[in-house]
Amino acid sequence: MSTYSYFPGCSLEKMALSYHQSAMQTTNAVGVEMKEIEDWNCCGATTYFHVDELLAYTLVARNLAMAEKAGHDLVAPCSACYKNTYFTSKYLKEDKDLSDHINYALEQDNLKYSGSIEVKHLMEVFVNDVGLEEIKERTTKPLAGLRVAPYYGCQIVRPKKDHEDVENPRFFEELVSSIGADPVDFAYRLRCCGGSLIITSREAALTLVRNLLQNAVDSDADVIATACPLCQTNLEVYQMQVNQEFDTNFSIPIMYFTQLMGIAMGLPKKKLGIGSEFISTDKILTYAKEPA
Amino acid sequence: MATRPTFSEEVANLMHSSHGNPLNTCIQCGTCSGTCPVAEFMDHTPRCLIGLINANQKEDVLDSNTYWFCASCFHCTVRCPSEIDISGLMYSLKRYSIWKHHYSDDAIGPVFSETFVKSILRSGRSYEPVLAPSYIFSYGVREFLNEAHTATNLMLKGRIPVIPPKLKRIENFKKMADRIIPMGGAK
Amino acid sequence: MSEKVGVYVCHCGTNIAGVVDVEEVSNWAGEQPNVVCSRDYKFMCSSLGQELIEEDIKEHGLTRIVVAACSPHMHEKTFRGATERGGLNPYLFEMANIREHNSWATTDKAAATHKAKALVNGAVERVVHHQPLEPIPVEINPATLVVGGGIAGISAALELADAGNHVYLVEREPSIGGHMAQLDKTFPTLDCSACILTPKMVDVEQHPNITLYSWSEVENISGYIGNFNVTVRKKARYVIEELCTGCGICEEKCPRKVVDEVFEAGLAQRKAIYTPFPQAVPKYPVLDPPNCTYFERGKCKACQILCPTGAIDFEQEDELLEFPVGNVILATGYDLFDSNRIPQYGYGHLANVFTSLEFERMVNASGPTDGKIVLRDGESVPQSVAIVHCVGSRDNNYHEYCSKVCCMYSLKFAHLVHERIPEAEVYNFYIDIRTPGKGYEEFYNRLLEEGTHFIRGRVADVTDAARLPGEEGKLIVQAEDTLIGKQRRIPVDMVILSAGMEARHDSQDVSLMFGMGCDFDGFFTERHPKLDPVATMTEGIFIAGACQGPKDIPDSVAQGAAAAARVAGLVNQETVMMEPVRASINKETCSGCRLCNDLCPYNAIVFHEDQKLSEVITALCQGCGTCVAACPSSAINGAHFTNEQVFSEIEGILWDVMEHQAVPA
Amino acid sequence: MDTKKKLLMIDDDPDFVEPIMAILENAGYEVDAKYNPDEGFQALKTGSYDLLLLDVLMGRGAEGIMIARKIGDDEKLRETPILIITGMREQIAFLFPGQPVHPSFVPTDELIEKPVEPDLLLEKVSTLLKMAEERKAKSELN
Repeated sequence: MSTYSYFPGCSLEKMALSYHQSAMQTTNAVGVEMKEIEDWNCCGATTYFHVDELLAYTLVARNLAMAEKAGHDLVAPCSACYKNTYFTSKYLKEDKDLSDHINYALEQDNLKYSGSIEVKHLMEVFVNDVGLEEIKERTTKPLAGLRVAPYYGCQIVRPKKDHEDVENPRFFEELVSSIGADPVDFAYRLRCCGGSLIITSREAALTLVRNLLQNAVDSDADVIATACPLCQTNLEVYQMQVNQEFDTNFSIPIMYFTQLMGIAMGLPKKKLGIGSEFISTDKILTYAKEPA
Repeated sequence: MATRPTFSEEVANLMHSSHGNPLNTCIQCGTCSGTCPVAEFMDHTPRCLIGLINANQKEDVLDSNTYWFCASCFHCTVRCPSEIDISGLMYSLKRYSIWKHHYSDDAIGPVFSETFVKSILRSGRSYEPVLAPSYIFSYGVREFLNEAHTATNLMLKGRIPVIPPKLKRIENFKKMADRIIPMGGAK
Repeated sequence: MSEKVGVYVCHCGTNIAGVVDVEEVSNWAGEQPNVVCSRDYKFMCSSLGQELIEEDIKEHGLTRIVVAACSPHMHEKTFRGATERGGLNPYLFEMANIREHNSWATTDKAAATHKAKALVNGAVERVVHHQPLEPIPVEINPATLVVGGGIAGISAALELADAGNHVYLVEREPSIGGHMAQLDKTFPTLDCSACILTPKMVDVEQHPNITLYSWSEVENISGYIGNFNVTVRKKARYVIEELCTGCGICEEKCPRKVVDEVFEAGLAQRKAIYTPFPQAVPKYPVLDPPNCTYFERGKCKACQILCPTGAIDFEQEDELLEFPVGNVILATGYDLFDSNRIPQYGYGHLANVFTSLEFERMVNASGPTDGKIVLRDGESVPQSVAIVHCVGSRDNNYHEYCSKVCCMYSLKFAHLVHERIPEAEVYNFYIDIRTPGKGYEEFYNRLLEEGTHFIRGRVADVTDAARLPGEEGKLIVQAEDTLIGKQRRIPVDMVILSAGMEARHDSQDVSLMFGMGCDFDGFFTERHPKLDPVATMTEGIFIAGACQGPKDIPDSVAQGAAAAARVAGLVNQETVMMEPVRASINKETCSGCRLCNDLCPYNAIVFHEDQKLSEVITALCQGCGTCVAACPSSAINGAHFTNEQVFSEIEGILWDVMEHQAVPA
Repeated sequence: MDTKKKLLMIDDDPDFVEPIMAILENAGYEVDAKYNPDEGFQALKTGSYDLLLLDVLMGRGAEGIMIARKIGDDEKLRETPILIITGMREQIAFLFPGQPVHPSFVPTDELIEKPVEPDLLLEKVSTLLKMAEERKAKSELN
């Protein structure tokens, strides 16, 4: 059984608790152990970089150091946490000066980060480490006929330039296929949801959410699947506000990919956190059927 | 002897350790602005902002709302044909503006950043309810009601924490932050 | 016996003098043993600089010359000339590179001056051990190999053949003609590409001095200037050329259709046995076994049965041809940038996004749509067309360079759309319009008059995801209009991607085979970018056309002719003098171990069984030194790179460290 | 006279550097300025300076602290007295509900806050230079 150091991030504590629950259930189902990093702290989000990048690196490095101490690669389910952690780890590995300074701060918590671990997004664990074949095998109730818009968002692929293909990744689509659902051709799959703007520039953020929802509906999607708590919140919680602002009547469920996986694996919906959403997912659940 | 740096050099100094090419390699092609999801809300497009920086138009740059609209989606950065880290530039300008207090009193961006940082330094993790008051009063009545309604719904769905989270080793955590910015937080 | 060395330190304007204290270096050198005269001078390579050396040799009786200046690549020949005119053997000269290896590599003046002294001292220590050498004359075979039958190769071949020299023209595809044969009209004159190209192709075919091998590739080349040995693989055509009349019945009767990805850029079909286009040269068709029903299932043979002259031969095999040539011209052309590599432009995903080559074929009167501009459905006429410049060019993520031709052909496309669909709106999205050529800017002005919309902004993406009214069912091109500083979304029916030029996918292998250089982008490296653009660092190997860098037709033609002129010059000389930097084996000390025999990359060492000795064939030796280093009994001497010379240079360079160590003389 | 003391100032704000340089130069010091931490540290390593005037908030964040720590780790550079001049409290102190900037966390000799009183600046500079000389004399004695 492979083991990872799991860094849930602040959102998954409450706002996106269902992501956390479904992540735990699905990883467990495929025989992967997620050991939550003890006493982890916030990754600094994007806002920390506005004030002091060195401090932001320090925050992230504390989590990295604890994961390293445990001896496992770090896994983040939130795309923003993932991006921050991935790049901090990369910069610390590349820049000795920086890593000396950050480690000087970490001393205060009796920690040290030497850069010996990798940072992965939760989806990478499923796609690359567990493998789509394995997921297919564990799928007992394939979601045949369910049209899923795989919404990558930004930070799961960007600005990671050495990624297989920043402008045309296919792994999310493949994952959706592996649980028997149909990935729809979703033109906006890599566009920004305005996540970090929802508070500071509401109008801009709601416009982006509207465009995304419109495109998903135009491509006949039954559900938008996300891999990030900020995207989920923006697209779902603010759907109502979009409808009011733009006189639309969107009502499309936004689910975590782990929730869809869980359904397809026949896991109980309560354990996947289904029920805390604003937009009903009842229709989605009806697709899960054992193959005839 | 030292020659006084131009504004463009000041920005370069601010980005001295960034990971892309320097701003003066910009060919003004507009890929960033064509790509930017929020370009229509900005008073200057990202390309134009780089042009203004390279032309030392300090006031225009600092007065611009462009960098506060940047959503950190990194699409411009990965597409830039000159490999300029445009998102990194936006971060730099946000820092510059916060450090120099060069923003208007009703600007939400910097106020939010400050509130957020403060809250993390206090407890180690973010806690949504404390973030709200800082910006919510700047909204119009309708937005305010919408926001309040949304918050109530979140609360009912159990998606907002009631008690702020706190690290166990919060004292160490504060001391750690103090080594990066020694402001006496640890006493 | 002590030598009299003259040292000359060049300023190279401020290139060297801006960093190195040349006067100090010169004064210091003057104090070194054996140095009798030392000077610094603004430009040593100028005629006055060279005369300085000549006069000093006569006046001071100098016996050795050292010039500290740029790279020997640049001016070693120049100063050897000056040394010779002064009355010395040209090999009694040594060059110290204090520019590329020193002043250009640092801004630290003190360190640079110190290093210059070391390099000069190394050269002085070395040059006293130099020996006079005589160049080796080699005869030149008048025949020339031209690789690549595009417009550059055709031009080169015809020039040489017209001058009375024999040419072997080797072309990889079934027909010569290259990319130019695929084009419709050429900018800025709009003459028909085929009309001006076909006569030249026919000339090649009919020329008594040209041997054309199409559907063939160079497999191997050995030898050296004047005396190359070429092996060409003539791929099986399954058509007996001597019997084929080019009547076309086989092609007509072949039941098997396949998409023509090469000549028709995937827009039309061809047969399994085919000539790529009606004017193909040579006229013989080619059979393509993977797509042939007979090769697949053992049945059919329609072509063989119906061929009136019995020219189809399913048993035919590749042939290896060997022949000697004196010189080689490489004109291997370019590949088109693959638009699939920029997914956000939608090519391969959105039907009505076309590449420039697809559009060229479409507007060609003899192309798949008979010259009609239509959408992918084959019938709808676009009412709006967006032309996207700089696809794959001027972008560090793909190619940093400008592909040079795309602006002009994009303008030509816009004109052709206006011409064929007068009511259509045409949008050109550009970063800069580059029209540096005769009549090019005038052509741009013409397009402005024709009402083309020019939007200055590189396209961010092309999508079919409609958002605003009027976008339904269209392709939306999103870009910043940088002249007004606003993001714009232009809905159009058709998008054409002006893909750039890139080096041939296998240019690296080709450059290795011919023993010449290739730059980071894969283009062949010329001897000098300005003053010697068609020669390479390897004597006897020349380059022409887009294999050297992006180029349009006039430039390719000019380079083809230029390369031919260079070859003709050498052929006229009949002999060429070769560097005497060669290895030789001392018979007394050779143990006959044969270690060097296999190591020599040029097969220049033979073993005499009777004497149990190895010997270097001077003409084949390239002076690389591999054998010298490998010989266990130090029996091999590399002229101009003797152990004594090399070690003295090293010790000379390390003068400041050596002083402390009391090295025995 | 060549006994002029040589000072290096690392600060990213030209509006601040200019008047400070003028004050110091009028007082007979030779002053070099570098406007980013990289160039500043490089200059410190290659040049020989009697005193360093260091800003805190530069580039990515509090990089002045990073330089001060690096200097503390370097046996040779450690000898150079550092005077930190910072406006950090003014700039981001509201984020750090504590006391004024703590010089004791980094190996620095003195700390003054922007805006700077010219007299105070000159006094601190000369005191630090004197202390450094005494320290040097002492270590030579040992």
